[in-house]
Amino acid sequence: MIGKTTLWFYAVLSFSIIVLVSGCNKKGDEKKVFTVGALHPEMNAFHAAIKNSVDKRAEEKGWKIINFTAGVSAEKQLDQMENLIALGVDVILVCPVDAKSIGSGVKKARDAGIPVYGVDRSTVGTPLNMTVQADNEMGGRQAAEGAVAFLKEKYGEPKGLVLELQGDMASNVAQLRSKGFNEYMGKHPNVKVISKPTEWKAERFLKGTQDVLGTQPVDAIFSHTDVIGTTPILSALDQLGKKIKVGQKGHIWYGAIDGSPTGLKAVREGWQDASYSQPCTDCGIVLDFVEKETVKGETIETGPFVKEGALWSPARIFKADNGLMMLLATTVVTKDNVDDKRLWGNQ
Amino acid sequence: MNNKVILKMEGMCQAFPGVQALEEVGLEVYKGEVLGLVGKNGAGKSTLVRILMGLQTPDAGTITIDGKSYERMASSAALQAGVAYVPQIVNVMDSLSVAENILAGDMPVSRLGLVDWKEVYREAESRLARLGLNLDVRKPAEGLKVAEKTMLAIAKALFGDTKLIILDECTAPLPHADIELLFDFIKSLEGQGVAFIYISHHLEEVFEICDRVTVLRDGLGAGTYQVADLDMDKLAHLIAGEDVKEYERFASAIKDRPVLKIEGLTRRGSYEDIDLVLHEGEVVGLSGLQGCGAEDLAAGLFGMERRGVGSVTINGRPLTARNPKEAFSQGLALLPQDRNKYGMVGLRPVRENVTYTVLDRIRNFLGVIWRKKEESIVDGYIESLGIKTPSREELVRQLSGGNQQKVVFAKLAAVGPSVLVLHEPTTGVDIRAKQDIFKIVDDLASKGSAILVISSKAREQAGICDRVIVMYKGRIVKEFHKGDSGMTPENIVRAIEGEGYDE
Amino acid sequence: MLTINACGEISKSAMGVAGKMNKRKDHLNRVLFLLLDNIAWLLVGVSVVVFSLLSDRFLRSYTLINIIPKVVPIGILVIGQSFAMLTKHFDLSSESVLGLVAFSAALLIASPELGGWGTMLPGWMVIVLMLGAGVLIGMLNGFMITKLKLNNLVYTIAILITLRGICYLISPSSSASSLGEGFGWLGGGSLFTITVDGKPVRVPVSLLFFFLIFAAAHVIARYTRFGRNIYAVGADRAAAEAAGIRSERIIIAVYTISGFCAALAAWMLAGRMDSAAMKTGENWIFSIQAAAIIGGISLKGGRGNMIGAMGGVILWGVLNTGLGIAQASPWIIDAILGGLLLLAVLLDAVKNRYFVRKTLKEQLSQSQVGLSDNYLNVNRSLAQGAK
Amino acid sequence: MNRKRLDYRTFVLDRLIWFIIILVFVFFSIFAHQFLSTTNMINLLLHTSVLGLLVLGQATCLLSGNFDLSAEGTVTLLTVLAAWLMGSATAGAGANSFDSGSGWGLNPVLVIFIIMFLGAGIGWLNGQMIARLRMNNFIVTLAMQLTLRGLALTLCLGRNIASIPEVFRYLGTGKVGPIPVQVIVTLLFVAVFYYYYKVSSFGRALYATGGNPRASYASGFNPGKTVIKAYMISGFLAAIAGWMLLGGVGESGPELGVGLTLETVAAAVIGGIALSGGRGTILGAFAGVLLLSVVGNGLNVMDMHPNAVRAVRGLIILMALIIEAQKVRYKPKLVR
Repeated sequence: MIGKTTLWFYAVLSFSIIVLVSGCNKKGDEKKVFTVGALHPEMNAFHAAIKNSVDKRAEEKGWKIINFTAGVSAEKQLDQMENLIALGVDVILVCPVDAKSIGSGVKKARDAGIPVYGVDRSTVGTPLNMTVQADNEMGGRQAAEGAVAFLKEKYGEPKGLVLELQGDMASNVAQLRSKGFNEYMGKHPNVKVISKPTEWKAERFLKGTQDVLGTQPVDAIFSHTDVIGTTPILSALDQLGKKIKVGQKGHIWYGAIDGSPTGLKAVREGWQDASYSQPCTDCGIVLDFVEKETVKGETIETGPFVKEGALWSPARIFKADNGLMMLLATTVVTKDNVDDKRLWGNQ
Repeated sequence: MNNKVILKMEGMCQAFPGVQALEEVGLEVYKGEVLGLVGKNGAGKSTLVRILMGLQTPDAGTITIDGKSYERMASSAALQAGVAYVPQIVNVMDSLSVAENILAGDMPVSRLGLVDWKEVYREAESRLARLGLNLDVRKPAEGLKVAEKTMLAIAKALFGDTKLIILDECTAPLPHADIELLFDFIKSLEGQGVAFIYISHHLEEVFEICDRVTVLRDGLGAGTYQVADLDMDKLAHLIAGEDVKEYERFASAIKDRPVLKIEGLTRRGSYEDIDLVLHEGEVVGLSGLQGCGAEDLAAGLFGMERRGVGSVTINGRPLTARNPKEAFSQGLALLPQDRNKYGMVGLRPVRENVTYTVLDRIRNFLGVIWRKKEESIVDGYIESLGIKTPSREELVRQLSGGNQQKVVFAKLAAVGPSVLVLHEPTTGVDIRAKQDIFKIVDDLASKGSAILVISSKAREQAGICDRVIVMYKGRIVKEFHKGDSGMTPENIVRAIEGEGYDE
Repeated sequence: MLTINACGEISKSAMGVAGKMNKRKDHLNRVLFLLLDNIAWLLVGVSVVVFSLLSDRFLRSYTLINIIPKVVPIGILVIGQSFAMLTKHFDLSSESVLGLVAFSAALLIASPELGGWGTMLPGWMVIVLMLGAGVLIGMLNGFMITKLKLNNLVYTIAILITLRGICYLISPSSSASSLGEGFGWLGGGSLFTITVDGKPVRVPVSLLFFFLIFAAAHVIARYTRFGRNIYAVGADRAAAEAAGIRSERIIIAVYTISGFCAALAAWMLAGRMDSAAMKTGENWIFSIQAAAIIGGISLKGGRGNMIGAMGGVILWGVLNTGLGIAQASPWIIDAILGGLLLLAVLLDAVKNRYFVRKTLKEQLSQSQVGLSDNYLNVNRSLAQGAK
Repeated sequence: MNRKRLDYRTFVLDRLIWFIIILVFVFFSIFAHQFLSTTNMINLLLHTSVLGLLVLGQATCLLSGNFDLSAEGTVTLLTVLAAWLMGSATAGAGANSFDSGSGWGLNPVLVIFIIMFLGAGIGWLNGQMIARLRMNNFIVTLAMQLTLRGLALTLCLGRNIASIPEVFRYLGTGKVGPIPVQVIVTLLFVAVFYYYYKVSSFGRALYATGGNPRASYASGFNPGKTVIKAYMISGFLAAIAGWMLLGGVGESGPELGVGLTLETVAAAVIGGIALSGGRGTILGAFAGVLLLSVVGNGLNVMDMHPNAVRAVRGLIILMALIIEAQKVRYKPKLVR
């Protein structure tokens, strides 16, 4: 019920707000620093590594950086995109939760005159200025090659049962990893692949492994991530009595993408056959291209991109339907090269 | 007065588990008259009205309103037929304004189909003005006093075409001046052809306002009379009834040792200056109208509510219980009136219900209950109280009313209380079980407990009590002793109605 | 003024003094209640002040204009939820209704490359289908709850899980985007562009729509018979039925409105995001409840109004944007919002208890028992009886 | 009249959930390959363990007439806290440090005691707000869940902490013969609680409070205290469930435990615990968990898409709810 007193109440309230608004807007702009806004989907070790690498490069260049983490919610990420626009950043780096849903946010940033770059993951349907990401398809293919080699050795020919534990299929990273893996497996019709989505959740890695291995004779496991996946998968194998070291009889092949510290540890200890290390500590290289394109106004050439001494080199830059794309090669990590200091999991 | 029949109810029957609430009851109301409907608590008045308003479906009987007969009523049909009901406990929509409470369900709308608030307030004000009331119709109803809420409900009943208004004990919360106001108002409406059914315990009011009176007794009709042909004694006699034989207690084992002593106990707003002594083996009745303070006294003693100022001792030790648990340990037990609400946990078996009060005595240090001990206690009571149950594991709500009451008795008796307060122990209990219950009371008294029976059923009181004390408006106004010639049901009823108490 | 007073003639002078005191106290109470009832708007004011002090970026036109469009879908869900809560019911399923409706609409419109089914229906047809589906689901909920006498909380939880499951089930891919200008105009389009400090700022359609729909909700709640019946059912269902209001119908209608609101919110959200995913709307229900409760919609039913609920929604938006711009961690935002919800429930409980105590006190003070004049009378009558 | 037939029907109605479980079980053993294998049976029991412990707490609260939606928040916070306390490396130790623990490396046994204590403490807080301040139990525990999750995220910075000592993990990974320790522990808890609520005075108080709080007060119980105790039990069990979960998974994360609450409520309701309080048994609630697990595991083994599993589970909960509601309305008619 609105009485007279209530109306007065609203009147006073709105008046004071108006006074405040007019009072505050007079603040002058302080000295301008080039500001980068970065949108992360979540903050596990992998994304923290990416964030650190971007932070480091920005610091080197003397730029300011604002980080937001979306908690795996596409809607929240859109809100945060708007917040970055409101904060008046000069460039936005995004690692989308959902490759398609981020489109409207990207358009809004464009409208406000802010260029958008992709880091680690890209968009679908809406082009970005440029994306720097690991070659996820390559990672998936490398894993498939590893698994097939194992099966060949075991049975003499490529046949058997492989469990693929997928990430969140809303992210284009998981899609690409799955694509690379299954395309290669498609060439070996005798290998049957069972896919279980996990949405990057530890509990579901555990249950998926338990349920499938409890009932079917699985020969190999491929996990989309060893950041979250390795511990629960090994735990499940342990409970099933199937946790056997590499090279021993009855071992189930296990390979995973990312090359996280946990993954490298498992490789070192002989539980994991291979990890496909992503160059996430070098994703910050995107800022070099930002400087080149946005600050200096130069164009970026397509073609191979070589950097001496880097594990991911040579990378390739090409024009994709979602803007310029730079793919960094993934590194196959086995027991032989697991102690390489250049791997991000060892840094 | 014209003789057009507005309402006719014939052969109404209604049974509840264990009780026949109504049996072949009939009723007629003429246009422009006030019909009194009187009877003791549980005589079936409220049930009859609930059936009429479509809040309950009768087992048999027909209702005819204005020549149109109904097998069963729906509440909306009753409203449409022009029957309005002002209940004993007024349901008020607390968060809504006074005006909305009056007009709910039938808000005036403007031509756009939107609620016209100006019209709402105007209409509400005019209805209140017809009652001679001047409330702020824009204020929420939750701030209203109880009396105001009642007036509000009456104002709500004043539809433009209401033919019959049922007033159910509506004067109970009203102060005297407002009762006058209400009566004036009823008389003026009566002149306009509106009929009333007036339910009340206050016999004076019946004589003051009613044209005819229908008496109900234990679910049976006890006839309809012209008020002019009756006097107070006759009516009280009709209400109390004679044909049903009440339990009569002969031997009493009163010892001269006082068990419960109450001195000058006062709780503002509930009771005042209560002095009461209960002796070992004595059964004392406490009677009064609803709201006279007797219930509050029971709740206060038991620690369910604040007790107020004054001294209370049991066996010489002061009663300090602040909650039921402490009351049990200090030797006081209460049988609550509303069995379903306060007495028993219907979803649990008899065994558990009986031992709720004595769990402390039959469990080990881990809280595990000795099953053997428990079963022996329960079996003992099932036998000694004659509880009719298939087994001790039967859920209490499956039992009949009388047996439920016996279970509650068993629960209290298990404590071994020095003082047992019984609040309407025979509500919803059939006649056979009633006799059993009185026998239990008798036994407990002869074993040395002091028993206080709070009830407005005068005949029962006269039958089983050694003394009957009557409260009126929070004070003790009269005391009857067994053996005195004055201790008759009729005299008790009169004292309950407040005879001899003048303001 | 002829009010009912128990004291009668004798204590009239005493009443005068007490009356004055009561009046002052009454005034204080009114101010207190005004504050409690409008706590959401008060907090909006406070947080605006705080955020403008924390960050000079807060009071910019871009920020301010975009506060509300962010919470439009939540706001519409809050309307539906508020109607349900006014009748003392919950509709916890609305986030899943939103998710399912939005996602299936997106699947119907989007091209197969962008995650759709490939039907590529025209936008207007999908909008009609969406709203129809929302109404149907809501009506079904209402029927199940009233006719089968199901517990509304658990029933809507079960529906929440089921619809979300269906959402996951129907997906060829996890999201679909590019739904077309026409479809997205209401949720994501702009009315006109204003220029502030040389920069163009778009004014979104949804900003206007937000106020329009809350105005409509307010009119329904306050100015229609139906709206008042909702309040009556929530305040006291028995009393409402005694007044001839058919409570079951009202409850079914309320769930239908809630379903419709969910579908409308789905349209707005899909338009704003220009896409929908199978996770769209997941875990929103807490924010919706919180916004409604902070907005003064009581859990006890029949209390609260749409203006207050709007305040709750705007507070939600201001906090989200403000804390975001102040670069608070999203986890701290969650914790703050949870704390705020607790505060709101506490206030709700305090308000309800306060009313109970107040009426009790008044009952006592107006009772006839315990007043000295009565005391004299009784003594006299006893004396007479003794004679 | 036909007493024998009535008895037969009530017998079935009272044990409906078990009949449904048997039916579903038979269905899967026919149609799901390898469903009856030993490993899968153990898997099935594994799935019931964490949820089973949580449902004990939820059932306790529901029996007292209140919801506890905060249990999953308690699980999330306590698992993160436990991992954090036991973590030996700090977040700042290396740029990409994986173990963002406290750096204290507390003794696992001590940590177990700490989380149990905190679990009960959170329950106590819930109980105080609900019983003393009379706040709405549903919203209070909901808000508590939000707050606890916020705290968990703030504490772990969104990261997974994987260095869980073996001692701590024993509950989640250990085995006695072929049977996992967690299954034994859960079944033990279920048995103890079932028995204890049946024979103890606390059980009486719980059922009486839920069945009729006023009457329980008038019979000498203290409903407020009973409610507080129920929440403390729920919190305590959530702590143990968290310990078990963390042990089994082997790493803590902000999403550990999310979504368990709805399942516990659903399981309890399916198992015959009335939301109005005072009706149902612990064994029934556990049967509800069993049904959910059998269905989940069976569909998984049948290689149905996980998304379909979700939808089917929702439908089963809905069906069970409707059956339950109709049963309550139908049964009195039989008895009369």
